Amino acid sequence: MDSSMYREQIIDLYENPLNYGELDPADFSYEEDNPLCGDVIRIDVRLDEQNRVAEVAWSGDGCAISQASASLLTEEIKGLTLDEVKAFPKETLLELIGVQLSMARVKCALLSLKVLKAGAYGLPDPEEIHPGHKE
Amino acid sequence: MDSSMYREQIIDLYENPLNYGELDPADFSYEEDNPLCGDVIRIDVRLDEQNRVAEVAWSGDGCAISQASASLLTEEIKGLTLDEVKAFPKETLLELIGVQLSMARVKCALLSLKVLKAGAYGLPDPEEIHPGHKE
Amino acid sequence: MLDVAKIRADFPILTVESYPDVPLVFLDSAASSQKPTAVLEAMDTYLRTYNANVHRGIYRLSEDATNAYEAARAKVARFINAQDAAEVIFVRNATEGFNLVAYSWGEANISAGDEILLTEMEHHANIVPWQLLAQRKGAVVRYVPFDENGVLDLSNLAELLTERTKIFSFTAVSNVFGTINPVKQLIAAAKAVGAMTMIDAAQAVPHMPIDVQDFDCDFLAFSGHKMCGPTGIGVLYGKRELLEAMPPFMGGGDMIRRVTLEKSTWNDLPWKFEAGTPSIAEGIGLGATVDYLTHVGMAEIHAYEQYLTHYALEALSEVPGLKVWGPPASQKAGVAAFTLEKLHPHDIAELLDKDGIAVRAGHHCAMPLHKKLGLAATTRASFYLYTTPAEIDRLVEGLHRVRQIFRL
Amino acid sequence: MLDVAKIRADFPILTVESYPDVPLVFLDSAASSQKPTAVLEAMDTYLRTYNANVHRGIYRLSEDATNAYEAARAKVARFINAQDAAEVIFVRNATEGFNLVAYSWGEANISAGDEILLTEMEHHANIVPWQLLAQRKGAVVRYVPFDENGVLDLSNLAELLTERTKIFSFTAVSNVFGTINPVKQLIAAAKAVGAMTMIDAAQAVPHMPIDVQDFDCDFLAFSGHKMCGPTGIGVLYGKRELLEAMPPFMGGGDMIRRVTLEKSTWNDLPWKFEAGTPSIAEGIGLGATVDYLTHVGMAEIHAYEQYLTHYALEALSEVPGLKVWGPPASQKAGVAAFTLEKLHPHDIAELLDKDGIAVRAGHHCAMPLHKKLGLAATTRASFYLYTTPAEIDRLVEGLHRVRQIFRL
Ligand SMILES: Cc1ncc(COP(=O)(O)O)c(C=O)c1O
Ligand SMILES: Cc1ncc(COP(=O)(O)O)c(C=O)c1O
Repeated sequence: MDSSMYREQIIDLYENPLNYGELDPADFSYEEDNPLCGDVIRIDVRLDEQNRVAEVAWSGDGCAISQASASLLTEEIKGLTLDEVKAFPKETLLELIGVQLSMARVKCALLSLKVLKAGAYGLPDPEEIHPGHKE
Repeated sequence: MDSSMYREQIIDLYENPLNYGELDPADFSYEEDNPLCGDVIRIDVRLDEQNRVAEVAWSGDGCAISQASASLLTEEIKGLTLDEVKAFPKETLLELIGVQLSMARVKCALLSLKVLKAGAYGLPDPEEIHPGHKE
Repeated sequence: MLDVAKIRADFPILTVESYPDVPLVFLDSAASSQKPTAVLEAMDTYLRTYNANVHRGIYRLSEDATNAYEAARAKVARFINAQDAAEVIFVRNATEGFNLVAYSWGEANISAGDEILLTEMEHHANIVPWQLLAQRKGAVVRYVPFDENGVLDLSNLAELLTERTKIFSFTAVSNVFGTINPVKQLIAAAKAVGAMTMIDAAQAVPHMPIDVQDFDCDFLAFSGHKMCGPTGIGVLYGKRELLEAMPPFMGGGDMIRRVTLEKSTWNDLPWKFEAGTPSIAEGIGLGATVDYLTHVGMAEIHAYEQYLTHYALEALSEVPGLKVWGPPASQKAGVAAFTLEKLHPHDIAELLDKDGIAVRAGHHCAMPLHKKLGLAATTRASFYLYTTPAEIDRLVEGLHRVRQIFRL
Repeated sequence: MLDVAKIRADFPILTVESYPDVPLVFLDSAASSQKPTAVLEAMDTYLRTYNANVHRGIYRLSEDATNAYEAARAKVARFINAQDAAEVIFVRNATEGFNLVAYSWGEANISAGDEILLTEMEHHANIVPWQLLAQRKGAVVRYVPFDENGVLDLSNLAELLTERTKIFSFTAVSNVFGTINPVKQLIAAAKAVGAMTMIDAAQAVPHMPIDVQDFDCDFLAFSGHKMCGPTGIGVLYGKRELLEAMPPFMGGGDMIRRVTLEKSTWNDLPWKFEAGTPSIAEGIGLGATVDYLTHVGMAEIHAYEQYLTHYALEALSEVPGLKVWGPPASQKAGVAAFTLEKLHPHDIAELLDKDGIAVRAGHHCAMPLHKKLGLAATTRASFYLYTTPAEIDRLVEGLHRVRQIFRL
């Protein structure tokens, strides 16, 4: 079995996630799920006076890839400005994950970034966009 | 060209149809068309006291096969009883036509028989069955 | 018993390698099956030697194409024992069959307050068209529940199936649990209250003998691609007198008798429901599919799959932490949807794929079923006439390795 | 100019004999075209080496199938210059495209008294769905007439196309007259009164470069099987914002985002409109079709067919008593529908078939057009990139023999 995809780091992060939890209050929070696989990720962010990420936490459920991705992303954005967060390139996150991903799994890997940016841009709760979403 | 299909008899009948015309009054009359090719055939029949076909006429328009078939059929049923008309086998008509017909053309060949039997059975005018039929 | 080695030789894809030196173990036939050479060749011969549009073409190619296409319909009719080939409507897939009935029969027969009865184990194909119909009409959709074994709980059937029920539409075989439902019993219950019946046979027709006259169902739908046949073709069976009375679904060429600027009248069955150029190559391919399955024998296929299912459930029970959902093998078709501790099915499927093992991970288009189980997804292995016990062994070995990688 | 000999070598069927020693002369491409080897092989390779259901399968076969199917969509989008592959909905055929719009857009946007504008030269596919919609809604269908040359008579357009007109749906190319309609002019006129536009491109996309952004049409539909591609696959193009706003047509797997027992929400475009397992092999085949046509060059194909049409009309004019319906060759695509004195088209087609010549006889799914001409049927010869002038000569010789047999 070629398990290079699931290299040690991903399994480690799956077992011991970084920045796992919730922040209340937070400067922005967002939660979204992928109904197709049941992955759900929530990210809470607190900013400092210069609009930099001071504290960040994520919570949720999902596959090893989406979980590891959330750990790596939240670790990486600490200290970035809000504008830098908004512009965070998905390539950077995929590099951080560092394994070859199939098309279907790229979606898992990028769910955390999608949630982060939706929060950073102040998007409305997905419930309003996709009614019946979070029942 | 293998034109055996269109043997002399069929072309002759196409040029000089038998029993062509209308009978008014008639004991039964029926008219139907095949909208797919525009063939239309009307048959009028007068019976004698023993319920045998005394006079028969057909009119209409269509391809050489359907026209020849109407000539051959009307010629053949003279003197038959109403019951014999109702039971007239389509195989007999196909034999009278005497050429090899493809599936699509068998319909042309049998239109006259369909019309004859509908009349013999006293079917309602097709307009009532297929509204918008004869406009 | 089937000669599986001989059967496997009929399926060219089974010699393919998933990755270099990793032979394919295809365990996703419930999603879409593989195709035997006979089916591929039937389509290829049509495309290479007598390809032409069907119906009313007065030249040899078109006549040959029409004959082959209509012969395929007659074969399908015989295969499911329909009384009449005119009761076999060719559609794209089972899904279109449900939509056709929901639009055509539904628009004419469903009113506000009427009830449509389904079950909680249905595929989305047998849920969403009825929900859309119910929304349009103000009707109500109700569901027969299943129990903890994935078996329909009929204890309250009398409350769900009443004279308000206009149609009871349910699956013959669950595509997740594999449950083989008591079709005849349920149809009898529906008839007793005057409800119509529609059977989702997408997972049944490929795997067991099906007789629509014995069922005495009003409608039944299935897909070609799950029964060794082509994509792009499926079947809606309907009783003749019902189909006759129904308005058309789609309008266009071939389904009309006459078109004027003011209005149109309809062709005879089955063409009334087949608008435009049909899936000709695919219809002809489905004819060859039915020939192939008939030649192998549907009873033999069913018996072999029963054996495989027993074998699989026993083998899988050796994987620690693995739970197969659904009833025991004796009540089950060749489908094993399972969970493995808290592992996400995507991770399981991806790791198995590295071993060449193709299984499906997800909700298998049965979200309500999964929601009731408290799961977002399961991993599903499914079997067909070409599956071998050795492939099931490879699945079990693969699952052991998944455990290792996740340090379980 | 095209190298026709080289092109003919791409089409295996062109070496077939209609009858022993009677080579096939295929002049019925407007009904359904022949397929080049590249298309047959693309489908065969899928079926033999990576056949699997698409979307969300996490194993190599399914990923390869999904990639190929979605790549085909992107190719089609580029081929018609759609802004976005999400604007390309795969349907069974052009006919389904019209039905999809008539049901989904129509249900949401048409009310009693609204007008739907068509033309008198439409194919039934672009008439019947609108008649059915109009019946459901109490709307009115109106028609732009054509003149004695088979050209749209626009002199009263301002009375037909008014602010009551909700949609103007018309063909880019008539499948009987061959008339190439002034699409951009008609779209501009529709926009001026705020009407939506839908283009029947079933006879246009196969034969000339088509650019939906240049047209600026709202919807456009065509079929794979008329453009050297497979049966069972066609395309509905729609502007993204319109498709986004439209309710789904058919319900089932793949088109949903989430299904609960109570209700469902929809997937993103284009999948919102593709319910159930799609025509996978056929979609992949359509991708190969577009590659093939692009490689040959649509402008080259159009130019060659213009040449053929001129040639054919001149050659046919030598047959006494023969009348070709429609405009002169300069305004016409490669279609010649004709009558020969009072001979019935069925007789003509049958006799030509004995010479191996495949033409179509009938109303070509355009009954209102024929009725206006006072005809029940015409005989139609139609050309494509593989047609040769020598084949047209054979047609003319055949017609002379038909005259002899009928003693004309
Ligand atoms: C102009 C036109 N529109 C629509 C169609 C319908 O195409 P299909 O039968 O593939 O849906 C055709 C072909 O028959 C056509 O020629
Ligand atoms: C039980 C059941 N019903 C319906 C369907 C829908 O089949 P298709 O996608 O071919 O329309 C499927 C397959 O996905 C199924 O398993």
